[in-house]
Amino acid sequence: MPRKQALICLVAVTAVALAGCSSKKAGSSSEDGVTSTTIHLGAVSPQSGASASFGDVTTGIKAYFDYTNAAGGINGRKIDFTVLDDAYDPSKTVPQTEKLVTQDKVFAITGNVGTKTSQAVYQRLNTEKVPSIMASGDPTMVSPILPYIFEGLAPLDADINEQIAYVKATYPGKKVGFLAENNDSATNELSLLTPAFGSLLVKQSTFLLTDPDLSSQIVALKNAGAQVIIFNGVPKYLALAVSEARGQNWQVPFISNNASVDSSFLSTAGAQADGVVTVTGFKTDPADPEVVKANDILKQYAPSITPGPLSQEGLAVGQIVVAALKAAGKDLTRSSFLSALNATNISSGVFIGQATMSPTKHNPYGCEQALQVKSGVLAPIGDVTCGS
Amino acid sequence: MRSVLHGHPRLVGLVISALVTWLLNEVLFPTPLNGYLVVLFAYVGGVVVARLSRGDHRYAALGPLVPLVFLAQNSIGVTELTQILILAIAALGLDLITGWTGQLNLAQGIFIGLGAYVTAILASKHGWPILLTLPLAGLVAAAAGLLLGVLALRFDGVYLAVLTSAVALAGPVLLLHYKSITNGVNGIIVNQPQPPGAFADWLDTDQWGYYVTVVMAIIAVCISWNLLSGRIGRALRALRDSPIAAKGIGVDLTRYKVLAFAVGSFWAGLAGGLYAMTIGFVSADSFGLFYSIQFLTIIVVGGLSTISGAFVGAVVIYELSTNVQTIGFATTVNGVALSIPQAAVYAILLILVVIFAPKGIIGIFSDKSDWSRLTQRLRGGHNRSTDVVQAQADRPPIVRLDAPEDPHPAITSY
Amino acid sequence: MLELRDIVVRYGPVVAVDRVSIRVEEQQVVALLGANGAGKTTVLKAISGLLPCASGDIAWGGGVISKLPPHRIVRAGICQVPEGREVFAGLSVYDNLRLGAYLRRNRHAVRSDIDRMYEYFPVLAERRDQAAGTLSGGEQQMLVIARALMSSPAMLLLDEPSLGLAPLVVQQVFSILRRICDDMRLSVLLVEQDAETALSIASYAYVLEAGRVVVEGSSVAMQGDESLRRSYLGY
Amino acid sequence: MHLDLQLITSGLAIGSVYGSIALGLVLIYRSTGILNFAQGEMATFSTYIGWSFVVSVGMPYWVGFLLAVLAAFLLGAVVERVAIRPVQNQPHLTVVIVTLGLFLLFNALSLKFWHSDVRPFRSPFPSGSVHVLGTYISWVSIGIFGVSLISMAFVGIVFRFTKVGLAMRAVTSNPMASALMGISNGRILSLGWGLSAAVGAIAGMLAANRLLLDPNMMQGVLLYAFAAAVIGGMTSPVGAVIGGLVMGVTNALVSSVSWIGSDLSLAATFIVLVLILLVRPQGLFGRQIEVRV
Repeated sequence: MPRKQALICLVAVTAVALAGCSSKKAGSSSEDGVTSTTIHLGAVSPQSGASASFGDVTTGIKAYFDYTNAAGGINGRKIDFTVLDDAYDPSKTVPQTEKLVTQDKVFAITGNVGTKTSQAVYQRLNTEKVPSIMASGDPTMVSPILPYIFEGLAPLDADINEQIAYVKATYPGKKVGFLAENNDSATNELSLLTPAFGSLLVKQSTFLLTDPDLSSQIVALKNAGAQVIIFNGVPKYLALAVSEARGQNWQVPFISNNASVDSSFLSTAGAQADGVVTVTGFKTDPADPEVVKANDILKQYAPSITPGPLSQEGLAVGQIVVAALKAAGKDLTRSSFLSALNATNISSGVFIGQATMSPTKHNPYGCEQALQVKSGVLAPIGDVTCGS
Repeated sequence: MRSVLHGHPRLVGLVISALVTWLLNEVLFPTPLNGYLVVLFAYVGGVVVARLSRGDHRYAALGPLVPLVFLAQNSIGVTELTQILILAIAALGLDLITGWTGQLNLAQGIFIGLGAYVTAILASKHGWPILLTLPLAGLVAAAAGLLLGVLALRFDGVYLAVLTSAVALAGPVLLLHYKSITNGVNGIIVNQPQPPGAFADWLDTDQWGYYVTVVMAIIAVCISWNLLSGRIGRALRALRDSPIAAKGIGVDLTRYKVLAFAVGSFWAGLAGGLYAMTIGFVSADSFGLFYSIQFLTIIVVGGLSTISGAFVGAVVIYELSTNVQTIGFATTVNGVALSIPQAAVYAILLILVVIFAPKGIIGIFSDKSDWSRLTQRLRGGHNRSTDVVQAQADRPPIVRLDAPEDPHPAITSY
Repeated sequence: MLELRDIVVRYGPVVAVDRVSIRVEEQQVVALLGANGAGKTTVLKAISGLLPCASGDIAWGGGVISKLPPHRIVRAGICQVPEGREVFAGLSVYDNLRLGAYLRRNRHAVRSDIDRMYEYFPVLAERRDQAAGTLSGGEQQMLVIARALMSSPAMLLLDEPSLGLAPLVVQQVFSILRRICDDMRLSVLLVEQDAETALSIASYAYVLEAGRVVVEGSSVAMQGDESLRRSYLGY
Repeated sequence: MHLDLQLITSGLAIGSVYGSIALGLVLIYRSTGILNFAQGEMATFSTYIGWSFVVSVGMPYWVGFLLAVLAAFLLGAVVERVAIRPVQNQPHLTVVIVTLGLFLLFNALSLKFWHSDVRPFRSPFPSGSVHVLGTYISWVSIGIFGVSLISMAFVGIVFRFTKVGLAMRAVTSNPMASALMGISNGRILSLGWGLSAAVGAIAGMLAANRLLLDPNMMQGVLLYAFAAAVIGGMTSPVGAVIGGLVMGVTNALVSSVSWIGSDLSLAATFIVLVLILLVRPQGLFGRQIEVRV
C-alpha cells in the first residue's frame, strides 16, 4: 500500500518536472487591446462585500467612458471597459488583474481601486509593461516613479497637509485629537501629524469598520482633553463621531479628510453637520458648471448610484484617460499612450486647478481647498493652495 | 487489458485524466478555455476512469493535480489556479478539523495569515529564500493551531463556533497592532522569487510560483492520504461516525481532536506561505472572519471528509465568488435595467448547491448515489438493491390460524 | 376500524415492508409480533405518516389516511407511542403531557385529563415539574404512554413498550395499559418482541418476518400452537 | 470618574442593540436549533423595507413600521420554507452554510436595491439627551433599551406561556415525537423564523438611527450579538439581553484601558468572552440538563 502511494507521488512529481520543460508564457504585447474600432480597458474594484462602496470609483470611470462613446468615441474607436470584482481581497486582485492582462488582453488598467489591493499588483503591472492608473491616493506607488504606474486619486498627503495648515491657522495652540479608521492611510497621516503638532497631539484613537459605534473612542478623546479632532475615515463614521460627540454635549470642531463629507453625511448628520470642516481637491459647489456637467453624466450613465466624491473622482480619472487616448492619436500604442499620459495637462474638470502629469510626477493633482458645512451646505473657507 | 492494469486503477485514472486535460486544452478547445473548466472536466474524467477500473473515487483526487501542470503552458489563468490550489491546501487542513473530527472552526483564515506573515517577514526583512520559509510558516501555524486545539477541547457546537470566530476577529487586530513585527496596516511587500537557475529560461515568476504550489499540493494530498487511509484515518472515521462507540474501543478522542487542529493549521500555514509568495503582498485585514468562512463553504460544497472535496470545493467557490456575472434582464424599470447582482447570484448558487447536493459535489459521486449505480451498471456489476427487489416477487402464502370468516372478533361493542 | 391493504414501504431501494395487510377492529387489541428487524416499527411509522407508503393504502374510519402528514393523522384520532421512550427531554413532565393534548382546544377537559393521567401513573404526579430527561426508563415509558393518551385518541399504536424495562416494570406498565384500554375504549395496535406478554393482552395477532406477514390468527390459537411459538415467537 | 460612568452608559446603550439582535438569534436557536448567520442581514433588509415605506412612500412612521415588521415576518417564514426546510435533516454544518448563503444574498440585495450610501432614518424617540449623574444618555438609546426589554418579555412569554412556544420547544427537543403529538413541525419552524425576523426588524428599525442605515449596518453588531447570545446561554431571552449589555460595557471599559486602547478593544472583548466561557461553558444563563438514556 505505501509503496503504491509513493509510486503515485513519484509519478505526479515527475509529471510536474516534465511539464516544467514547457515554454514561457506569452505575456502581454504592445498591441494588446486595440482594434480599428475598439480600445479595451479594464479595472478591478470591489463590487461586493463590506467595501463594495469603493466600487463607485469604477462606476464613475465607466460613466465617463460611456459618455465619451456616446459622443462619438476616440479617433473612431469606442472604449470597451471591463470591471472585475475582487471584493477588496488582494488574493483575488492578483488573478483578476492577470486575467485582464493575459486573457482579456486589455490595453491598459484604468482605475484599480483600493490601497492594499493595488499594492499587490502595481509592481507586476509595471513588469508586464501595462500602463496602469491606480485609484488609491497612496503616494508610495508613484514615488519612486515607475514608468507604467500612475495614480488617479488626489494624493493623501496633500489632503493631510491642508488639514494641518487649517488647524494650525484656525486653532493655534489647541490640543489635537486624531480619530481614524485603523488603516494604512491613517498610519500615513499620523506620520505627518506627529512632527507637525508634536506634544499638542494628545490622543489618537482608531476604529474598525466592524465597530457599530464610536462612543468609547469619543470618550477617550474627550478624556485626553482634545480641543480639535482631525478625522480620517468614511462618511458613515464621521456622522457617527459627530453625533456621538454632540450627544455627549461636546461641541468640539471636526476637521475631516476628503470624501467623508458627502451627501450621505450631510443628510444623516443633519443639523449636527454644521461647522464640520473638510478638505478636498475637488469642486463641490453644486452650481459650478463642471460639477453640473459631472452630475449630469453620472445621472445619465450611472443611474444606480447617487453622485458623490468617489464617483466624481472616478469621472475625473475617466477624463484624464480619455484626454490621453485622444492625444495619443490615431496610431494608438502603449508607448504613445504613456507619452500622452506623461504630458497630461487638463485645465478644467471636477478637480480644483489643473490636472498635470510629467515623467517625474505621476499624480495629476495637488491643489486643495478647505470647506465648511454651513446650514447643510459646503462653503469654501480660505484660499486654494497648490503644490507642496 | 484489465488484468494488466489490475491493481493500478489510480494510475490509470491519473494518466487518463491527464490525457483528457491535454485533449481538452490543446485539441478540442484551441481557443483558451478557462482553467477551472478544464480541471472540472479532467476531474470528472478521472473519477469515471477510476470507477470503471474498480478504483475508489477518492484516488481520483490526484486527478486534477497532474493535469494542472499542463495548464501553465497555455498561460491562461495560472495565477488563478495558483490561488485555487492555495485555497484547496488550506481547505484540506480545515476538513481535517471540521470534516473529520467535527470541530466547527471559523478561524482557518487567521492561520493562513500567520503563515503568510512568517514567510513575508523572513523573506522581506531577513532575506531568507522563500522556499525555505514555507515549512516554517506551516510549523508556526501548527503551533498556534495546537494551542487553539487545546482550548477548543472545552467547547462544542455553537460555543466552539463563537470561540473560533473570536479568534478570527481578534487575530487580524493583534497582527495590525504589533507594527514593529508586522508593519501594521501598511502590510509587507514580498518580492516574488524568480525561478532558480535552469528553470529561469522556461518559466516566469508566476509559473514558478504555480509549480511550487502544485508540488506543495501534491505533498499535502499524499501526506493527508497516507494519514487518513491508515490507523489514524480509521480512528478518525470511527470518531466521526460514532464518538461514543469509538471512545468505547479505546480511541483517544482528546488526542485526535488536538492533533487534527495542529495538522490542519499546518496546511493553513503552508498555504499562507504560498499566498505570500504568489500574491507578493501581505496585510492582516485580508485574513478576517469572512476569509475564514470561505473555507467552510469550500469543504461543505466540495464534500466533507474527502480529500478531493477540498479541491473541487475550492474551484467552485473561487469561481462562484469571482467569475459569476451579474444576470441582466431586458426589462427596465425607470430606465434602470433589472438585474441580479453578482454577489446575489453567488449566494443563490451556493444555497442551491447545498440544497441539491447536501453531501457536497463529491457526494454526487459517492457509493449510494444514482451516479454510482449507473457506473455499476456500466461495468455490468452486481446491484444488490435490485436483487432485493427481485427477491420480493414471489412470496409464500400467509398461514392463517383461524377460519377466515370471522378473523377479528371484537371484545366489546358500543 | 383501521385497515392496511397491501402496503409496501421502502428505505431507498430496500423494501422494508412488503404487501402487508392488517385489520384492527374498534376497541380491539391487536399484536404485531416478530423478530428484530422484521419491519414492525416500519409498519407503525407508515400508519402515523412518518414514512410514505410506496403502494397500498391505509383506511381509517371510512377514509384513506395513507397520504396525510403525521399531524393530520393524529388529528384523525390515531396516536403512536414511539419506540425508545421519545420524551421531550428538556421539558417538564407537565409540559410533555400538555404537548400530548396539543390539538385539543377544551382547556378544562385537558386539565382534568392530566389529573386522570396522574391517577393512572402516580409517579408522574410526583415528578410533574422535573425535566423528562431525568426520569428513569420505566417512568419515561409511562410518560410517553400518558402523553399519547392526552390526545384522547381512538386508536393507540404502541411500539415496544417493554423494551429495556425490568420484568417487574413491564408487568406494571401492561396492567395499567389494560386498565386504560378498557376505561377509554381504545383500539390498540401493539408491536412487541415479547410475544408472551403481548398475546396475554391482545385478542388477535400477526407475525411479521422480513417485512411480510407470515402468520396471523387469534391470540388463543397462537398461544396454543407450539411449533409456531417455537419457530417465530421464541417462548 | 463621571467619564467612566459615561463609558458604562454608552456601553449599555450599544449593548442593548446587541441584545435585541441576540434575541432573534435565541428565538431561532430555541425554536429550530439553528445558528442563523443571516439574522443581522435580514434585519437590515427589513429595516430598508421600513425605510422605503416611511421615506420613499411617505407613510406615517408607525404604519410603515408595522408593515415592515409584518413583511419581515413573512420574509422569515418564506426563507424557512424555501431555503432551510430542504436541508432541515442534513448535518448542522450544511444548515450553517445555507444561513451563510442567506447572509450574502440579503447583503447583496440590500446593496442592489438601496445602494451603499448611508441613509438617514428618523427615530420614533425624541432627539437630544438626558443629563444624569454627569453623563449624557440619548433618548434614542433609552428608547432602544426599553423596546429591547419589551421584545425580551415578549419572547420570554411566547416560550414560557403559550402553546405555540411550547410547540417550538417540543420541535427542537424531539421533532419525531412532536410530529406524533399532532404538531405540524413545518408550520412551527416557519413561525419561529418569522417571529425571529420580526424581532430583528424591530431591532433594526429602532437602531438604524443610531447605527446609521447602510447595507452593512448589522455586520459589526452580529458578531457581538452572537457573543451576547452565547454568554446568555443560547436559549434564554433574558440571558441574551444581559449578554448584550455585558458585551457592550466590556467593550467600552477595555477600550479605556490605556495599554489596550480602541484598536485592541475588539480582541480584548473577545478574550473576556472566552474567559467567561471557560469558567461557565454553558453561558451565564444556560442550563445543562443531564439526560438519562
